[in-house]
Amino acid sequence: MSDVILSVKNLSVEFATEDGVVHAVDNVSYEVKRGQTLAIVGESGSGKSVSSLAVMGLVRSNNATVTGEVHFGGQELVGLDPEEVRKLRGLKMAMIFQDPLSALHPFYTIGEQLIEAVQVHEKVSDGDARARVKTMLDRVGIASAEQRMDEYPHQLSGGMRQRVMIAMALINSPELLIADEPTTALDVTVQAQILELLRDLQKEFGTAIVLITHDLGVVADMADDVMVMYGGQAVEQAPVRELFYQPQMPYTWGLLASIPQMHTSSLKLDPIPGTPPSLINLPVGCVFAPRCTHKDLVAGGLCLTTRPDLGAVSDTHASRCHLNEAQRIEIRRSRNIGKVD
Amino acid sequence: MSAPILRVKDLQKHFPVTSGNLFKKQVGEVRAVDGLTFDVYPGETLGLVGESGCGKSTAGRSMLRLLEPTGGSVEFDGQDLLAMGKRQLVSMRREMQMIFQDPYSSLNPRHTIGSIIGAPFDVQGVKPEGGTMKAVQSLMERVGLNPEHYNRYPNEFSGGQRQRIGIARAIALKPKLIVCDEPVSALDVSIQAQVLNLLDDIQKEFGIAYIFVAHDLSVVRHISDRVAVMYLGKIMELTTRDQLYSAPLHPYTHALLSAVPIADPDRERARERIILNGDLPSPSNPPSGCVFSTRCWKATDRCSSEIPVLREISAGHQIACHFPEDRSSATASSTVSGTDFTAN
Amino acid sequence: GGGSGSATGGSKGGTLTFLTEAEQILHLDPQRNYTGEDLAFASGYLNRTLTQYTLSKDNNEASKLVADAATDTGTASADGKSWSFTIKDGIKWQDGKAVTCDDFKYGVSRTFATDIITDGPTYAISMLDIPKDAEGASVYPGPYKATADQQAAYDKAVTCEGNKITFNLANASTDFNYTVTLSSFAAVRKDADTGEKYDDTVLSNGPYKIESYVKKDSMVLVRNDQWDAATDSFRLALPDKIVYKFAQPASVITERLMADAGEDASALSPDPVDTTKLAVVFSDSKYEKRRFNEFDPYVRYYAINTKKVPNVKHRQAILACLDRDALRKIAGGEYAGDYADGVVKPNIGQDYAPTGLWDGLLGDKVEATGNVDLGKKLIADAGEAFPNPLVFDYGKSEVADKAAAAVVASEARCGITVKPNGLEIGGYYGVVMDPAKQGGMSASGWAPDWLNASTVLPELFTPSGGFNLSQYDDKAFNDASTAAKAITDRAEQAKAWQDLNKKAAELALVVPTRFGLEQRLTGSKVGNAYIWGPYGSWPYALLSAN
Amino acid sequence: MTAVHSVDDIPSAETVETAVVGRTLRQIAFNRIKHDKVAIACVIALVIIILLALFAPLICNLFNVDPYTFDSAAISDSGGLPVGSLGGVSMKHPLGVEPLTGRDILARLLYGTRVSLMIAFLATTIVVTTGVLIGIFAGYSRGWIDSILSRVMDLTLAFPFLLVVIAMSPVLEQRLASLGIPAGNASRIVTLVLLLSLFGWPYLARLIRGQVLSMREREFVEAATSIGSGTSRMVFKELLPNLWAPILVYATIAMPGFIGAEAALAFLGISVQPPTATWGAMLEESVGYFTVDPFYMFVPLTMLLVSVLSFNLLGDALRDALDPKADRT
Amino acid sequence: MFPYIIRRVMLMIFMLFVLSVVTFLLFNAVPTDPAMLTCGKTCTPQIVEANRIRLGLDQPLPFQYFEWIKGIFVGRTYGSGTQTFDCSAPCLGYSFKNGEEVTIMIKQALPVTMWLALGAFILWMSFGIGSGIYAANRKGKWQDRTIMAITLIGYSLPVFLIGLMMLIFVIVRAHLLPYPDYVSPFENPLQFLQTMILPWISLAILYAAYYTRLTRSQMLETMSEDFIRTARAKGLPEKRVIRKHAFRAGLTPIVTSAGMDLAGLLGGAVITEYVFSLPGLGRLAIDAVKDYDLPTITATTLVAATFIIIANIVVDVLYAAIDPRVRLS
Ligand SMILES: Nc1ncnc2c1ncn2[C@@H]1O[C@H](COP(=O)(O)OP(=O)(O)OP(=O)(O)O)[C@@H](O)[C@H]1O
Ligand SMILES: Nc1ncnc2c1ncn2[C@@H]1O[C@H](COP(=O)(O)OP(=O)(O)OP(=O)(O)O)[C@@H](O)[C@H]1O
Ligand SMILES: [Mg+2]
Ligand SMILES: [Mg+2]
Repeated sequence: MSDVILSVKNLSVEFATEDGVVHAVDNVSYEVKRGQTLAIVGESGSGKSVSSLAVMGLVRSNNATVTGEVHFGGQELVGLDPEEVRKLRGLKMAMIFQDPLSALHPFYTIGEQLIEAVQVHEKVSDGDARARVKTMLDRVGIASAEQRMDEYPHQLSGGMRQRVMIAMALINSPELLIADEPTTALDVTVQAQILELLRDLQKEFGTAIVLITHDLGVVADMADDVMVMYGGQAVEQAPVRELFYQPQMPYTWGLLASIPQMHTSSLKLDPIPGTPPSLINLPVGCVFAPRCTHKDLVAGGLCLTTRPDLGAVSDTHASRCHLNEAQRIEIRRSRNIGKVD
Repeated sequence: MSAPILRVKDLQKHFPVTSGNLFKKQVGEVRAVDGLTFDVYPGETLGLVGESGCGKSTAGRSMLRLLEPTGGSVEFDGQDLLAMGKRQLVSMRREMQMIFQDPYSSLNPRHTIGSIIGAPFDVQGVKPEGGTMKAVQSLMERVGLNPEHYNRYPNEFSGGQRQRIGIARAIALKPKLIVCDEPVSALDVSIQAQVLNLLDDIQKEFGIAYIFVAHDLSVVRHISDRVAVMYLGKIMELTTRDQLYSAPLHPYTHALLSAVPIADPDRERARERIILNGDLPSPSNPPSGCVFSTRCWKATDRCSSEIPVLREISAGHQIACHFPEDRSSATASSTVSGTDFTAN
Repeated sequence: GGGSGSATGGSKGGTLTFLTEAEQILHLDPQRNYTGEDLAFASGYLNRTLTQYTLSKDNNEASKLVADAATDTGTASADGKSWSFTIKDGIKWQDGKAVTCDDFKYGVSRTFATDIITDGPTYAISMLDIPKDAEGASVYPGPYKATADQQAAYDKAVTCEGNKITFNLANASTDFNYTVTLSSFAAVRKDADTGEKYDDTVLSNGPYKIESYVKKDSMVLVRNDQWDAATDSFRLALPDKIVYKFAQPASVITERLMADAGEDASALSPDPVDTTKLAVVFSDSKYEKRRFNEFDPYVRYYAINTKKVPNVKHRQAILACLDRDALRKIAGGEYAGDYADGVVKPNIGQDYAPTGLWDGLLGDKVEATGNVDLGKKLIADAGEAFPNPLVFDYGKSEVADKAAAAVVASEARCGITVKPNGLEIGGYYGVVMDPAKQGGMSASGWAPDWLNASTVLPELFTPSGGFNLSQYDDKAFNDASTAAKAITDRAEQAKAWQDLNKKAAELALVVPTRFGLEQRLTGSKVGNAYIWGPYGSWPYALLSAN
Repeated sequence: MTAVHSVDDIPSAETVETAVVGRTLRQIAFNRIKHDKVAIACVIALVIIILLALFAPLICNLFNVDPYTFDSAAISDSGGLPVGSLGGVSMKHPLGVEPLTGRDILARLLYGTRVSLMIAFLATTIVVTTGVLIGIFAGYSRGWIDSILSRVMDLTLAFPFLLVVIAMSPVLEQRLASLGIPAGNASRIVTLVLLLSLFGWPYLARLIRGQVLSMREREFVEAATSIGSGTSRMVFKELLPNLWAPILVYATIAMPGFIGAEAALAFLGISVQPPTATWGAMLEESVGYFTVDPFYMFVPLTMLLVSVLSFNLLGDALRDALDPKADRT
Repeated sequence: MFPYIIRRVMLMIFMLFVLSVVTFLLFNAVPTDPAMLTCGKTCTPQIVEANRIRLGLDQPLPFQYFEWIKGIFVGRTYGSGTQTFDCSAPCLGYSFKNGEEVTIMIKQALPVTMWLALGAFILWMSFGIGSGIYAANRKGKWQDRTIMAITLIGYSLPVFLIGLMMLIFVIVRAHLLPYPDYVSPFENPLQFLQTMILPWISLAILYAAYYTRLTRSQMLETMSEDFIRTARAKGLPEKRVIRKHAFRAGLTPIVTSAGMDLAGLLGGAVITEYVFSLPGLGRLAIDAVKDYDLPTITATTLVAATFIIIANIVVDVLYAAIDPRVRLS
């Protein structure tokens, strides 16, 4: 399918540490189409960032091993000459990082950093590059761009910095944009501005976006497809509406139930008990089983002994769970999760 | 209703901006908190919301005199807190506690949990029945920590557990008031829910009053009885929770509420949004007149010249705006999504 | 070979380089110069004195006088109280002006300005016939601040008639012409005198003049074209240029001379061979022709302060206990010299006779490693406890520190507690010459100013002497010494000095440790090098660079 | 219906146990050090050196040597070089003898180790204590106290260290004498230590002050205030325990620094008075003999190198071990 | 910026004033009588007294201090009667010991020290930074270990030892260079280089270790920063990431140390100057101290301190130049 710009198959990332091997990403596969948005959600430490860094070829520590396949625009990136991957970075695929202040170099002006991003891929005169940067900054809504270009990151507000990061990522009109929690550091009003901006730009350039976030509201707002990660694994993958309305996996349920709702009046929240698993000693069975309140419904303690496959619920929907369909519907109904017909 | 446990009047905290090496001189000031007035009653939760950097934490600290306020008055349990001497203040701290914003930095990494939770007993010279150790362990149990972990260090705990340690420390002496400074903003949704539930339970059990600082409106809605909305060191609107969420009057409150995304794709995409223009102005150089005027779509010349005072518009509903607007009906009639309200 | 060439050997030209650890020539000002090597250097190159010692490898020959700026070696009046010298014609300053009698007279007068002209010998003050005040200081304060009356007193003592200078002495002196070999009797021209600063800028009347002089770095001497070889039978002036390099690390100097590479072949050092390399230099035959091992003029001794250790038995005990063997080993063993038996050294000639100090003079034979039994016995005989602790002053250096350790260790054997007091060399004499600060025992060394014990025994052991570190003041000794000085028969005088030397030894006024030997090394191209007896120095006037 | 989760649903102890394998920084550091072969080697080397110093008299007795006895028999009479090969190594003198005196090198080395280590150890202790206390105090007080203390630090740092040390040693020694410490090695050591400390503390104080300034902003300090803690609890119980990492690292780097400083001062002739040996003094002397008796230099140099390297490498290892960021991308 | 520098300079003058008073007092506390040092071997109390008066040492201390300060600004006249001489401003005093104006001595010594310090500085900075970056990029590999070990050994060796060994091996034994003999580089550039190269190297060996380690740890620190990831995400080649982004970000502490070290050296590299017979400021100072030559001591101390204080200012200004977040107002 020519529409698919990024296709990840069986991606695994392991870190050898003094405490043991960290399975940060475990056999993750997904696809993103041009002009579409894939959201990756999951608890902190579930491997969202690492999996994206692996796609970008930015997992660089000595102790890391990356396996699997990453097809980007028809090219296989894993095992490719790092120099070739570098040439793609920033040009065809770009990334926005979580904390815009620490992600910008404190000692160079915004202009310098953006111009560098242009000139590294293209022979452009300083003047032209500057003009292009200015246009882009205007585009992401930075007022008086000309003047801002000569300022340093610390002189900008958080929202502006995030816009600069976005401008930097989009300056070479990449085909793929990975946004790693682009609004977590910002407050809601600015977050709304940024999301609006991303949406506009996506429309304009047809960029595919991988959006990492833990804010399900943002997901609901932005995503076409969603991947839920837990303990380094993809535990559920579905189009956005299906995920919210027909979630199939207890962890996803837990997530949805934990959100204090602005517009509903549930008084008591329904948190997931326990804490996320250590990625060194993953449970043998379902990674979520130790915290799952429904594991007893599955006969023979299967949840604790056998890891469920990422089973297809429909063409577009897959989840990892031993519960059968009837049980799932029953639980969702009883916990009032999603839309149960 | 009983007497308020805390009365805050015109509370101000300005940070000096200094320069110079040997002889410092003040060249300006940051008006982090610029005239807050409100009461808190026993057993109730007052939510304090606003954008990051609008002075919520500073307000919380100033109320407890962890920071020396620049002006105004704070009356705690009928006593003037700001007039107290150091001694008196120290003993007063038994009654008012704080839960800190950052569960990672608010626990001394070199102390065991036991000594952290036990510190208030130590410092205040309180000898609980059955010894400090026992008291600490029962507190740990109360907040859902394994008492056997008495001798562990904070870094061995997850964020949610650490926040509970902070909570245990705050409730150790059964205070009358706890200022909760964004106790959940650093946490994951699922852990956040655990902590919110815990706070709720404790309040019910001990009748503690909370001042609950947050920037997440859904969280505040969940826990508060009344809510104050802050912007650049000032209160914009203060009213009961239901009033605020159903019939807000201040344009800023509107914008805030509309910016919170809803975790439901259909409703989220159908939602009307107010996208504000520009960023929060610098508190060291606030706009003249109404501080929100630079981003307000309804601002007029009056707004940029005349400071709106916080006034009671209806029973228990205070607002600081020249042009309050009830959009609850408007919202119902408008189905436009993604409306871009811009200032100019 | 180079080193053993005859006095007229060596060829003209080239650059002669001196490498030294010192940071400067201690004093170039002739009236302040009082160290053997520097005296030899300055009079070899820069200033001419009335008389000089003969340049010869043979010590006896070398102790004879020759005329330099004077036409002969001087004439004494019959009563020996007045000496006159006639200055040669044709001797010029480096600026072309003639050197006159008045220049000599003026030069000598500077000695009296003791506040500025420091460190120099004070023979002019003590010998010239100028009244003294109650405290024994001369009434003449030197040329800088003399009133007309005071100046008149000096003008009476030193007179000029044409080219003839006459010195009128207070007491008869048979060897005043030896005294004037010292550069404190050399000429300084009044209009060139810069007082304290003259030390850096001396106006030369010798074969070379100063081109540059930077302390701690270097001094360069170039030929003085006003010098006329015809007037000078003393100096050969062979090298074209003379370079003095200061502040070189001792071990590096020796290494360089050993390596003998490049320009260093024409280099030598006024300093001795670094002790660490002695064994190598003196065992390897490749250095044979350019190494020297000679007695220097010094006697090394530890002066015992008789004010602090008044009991002669106690003093003797110190002598008996000392491990002189260890001291000698520390100083280099056989290269350090022979055990001394008094303050008069054999190379002074007839004034020396063995004193038998170590062979029973103290009551028993004393081995080189000491005689502890004797020491203990002497202390017991003294009738009083030893005045412990005995503060031992010495100028700090690595070797001196070790020696001090040896002193401490060996004296401890007799129950004498020595407290070493290492002082920075720069301030050493300032401390020990001050009776209030001097300890009970002070390390020192002395060389005769000329080959007569009159420059040794009275200087060291009488109050009128300039260097009485023993603080000794004994009427009988003083009288005997004054009498000995006046004896005109040299042989008889020698006998008197021998007796006094033995007496001093027996009184244990000093611990004589060594008759110093000195080892030196030159580059292979240096000609006419040997150790010249009178100053224990190089014969600067002869040295050649090729 | 919404299931009501009360506090009882909060994870039980078991799940926590398996979920969070947390260890204290101390444990982590210790574990890292344990696996660091270089660090272990350093510790062993240092322990040996310290033991050698502690038991110097015993060891010297064992070999029947002592640092001050002259042994004329062991050196040649011409030039004073040790008799025999390798600087006079023999049964009687296991590490040879000193040229000129024949004093035993083993004994001198061991006693020298005592002095060198003592000077370094005392100076380090004083510098660390004063530096830490003043640094914490300045950082914690802020305001004018901080300003004044900082200026004092600047001023102290502006003094040329060597000059003042050289010039001040006699003065200090005299003062000490008037306090009843007689001139001699005890007072020399005290003098050296005091002077080294005088110029050493500002570095650490600055470092600590910086740490405290940023630590003050951490909320646990505020939390301590909020429960009513006083200054002394704040300084000693809250702040100090968090400063061990930089202090430890600094101390391990400072020790060899002082050992080296002693050697440099020995070269300039202002260290401990002879005949007492120190590494610096031995080295300084032996340099001259390098060409004729290299073994003489080899012995103290090896000691110096081993200890300086060990302290430094250990300091590095500690820093790495205490660095929470180590081994993360 | 300008007001800032003016303020700093005023502060510097104040500090120098304090420093000068402290030095003056310190060195006047030295138990040796300077008047005595002027009178040599044939000394009598009368001469000492006369000299004391001539040199103004009989005056009360505050007056002496005042005279001295006056000398710096307007010059002064020494002596009385016919033997007076003028010491024109800036007169830092008159050295009784050397019979020379201190200002002249410092003028002669300063360039030597300056060249020595500068050359060594360039050497060690380029080596230290280069190898530090190299080692950081190969963290944990053998190249890293080797570099760290070598620099540490260089750091552990006492500088006098390095200097003397190089002198003996390179010059005396191998004759690779002529003997050190300082000339001004404008006079004889070749000889200047030949003289300075070994002193430069031996100083550089001493300092390079520290800068290698500092650079390495800074690089490791900055390489884990988020903005480095950003730079890579932009597609920058690794070399550029390291040079332009990582190194620049870690530069501040390197600049601080470099400034202080360079300033410290400008005050005199005592031991190196000794070993290589360079007539620099360090020697001047140490010799003065040994001779209790008060005017020279006070002046050299002040000169050295001035360098350090100026370096502080320069470092702060550089800070702001490197890091735009630092504001100088
Ligand atoms: N270099 C590394 N060495 C060892 N473990 C690592 C390394 N980098 C990441 N990890 C681990 O990999 C896991 C996944 O991390 P990742 O950053 O992808 O989480 P995340 O899902 O992005 O979390 P968050 O929402 O907090 O950003 C974490 O447990 C982390 O500790
Ligand atoms: N110690 C201080 N000195 C100077 N300015 C300060 C200080 N503390 C806070 N401020 C300023 O006061 C303002 C309010 O800060 P405060 O921490 O109270 O905000 P907040 O509402 O709690 O923000 P957040 O949601 O990010 O915690 C900010 O502009 C901040 O920069
Ligand atoms: Mg992440
Ligand atoms: Mg806050």
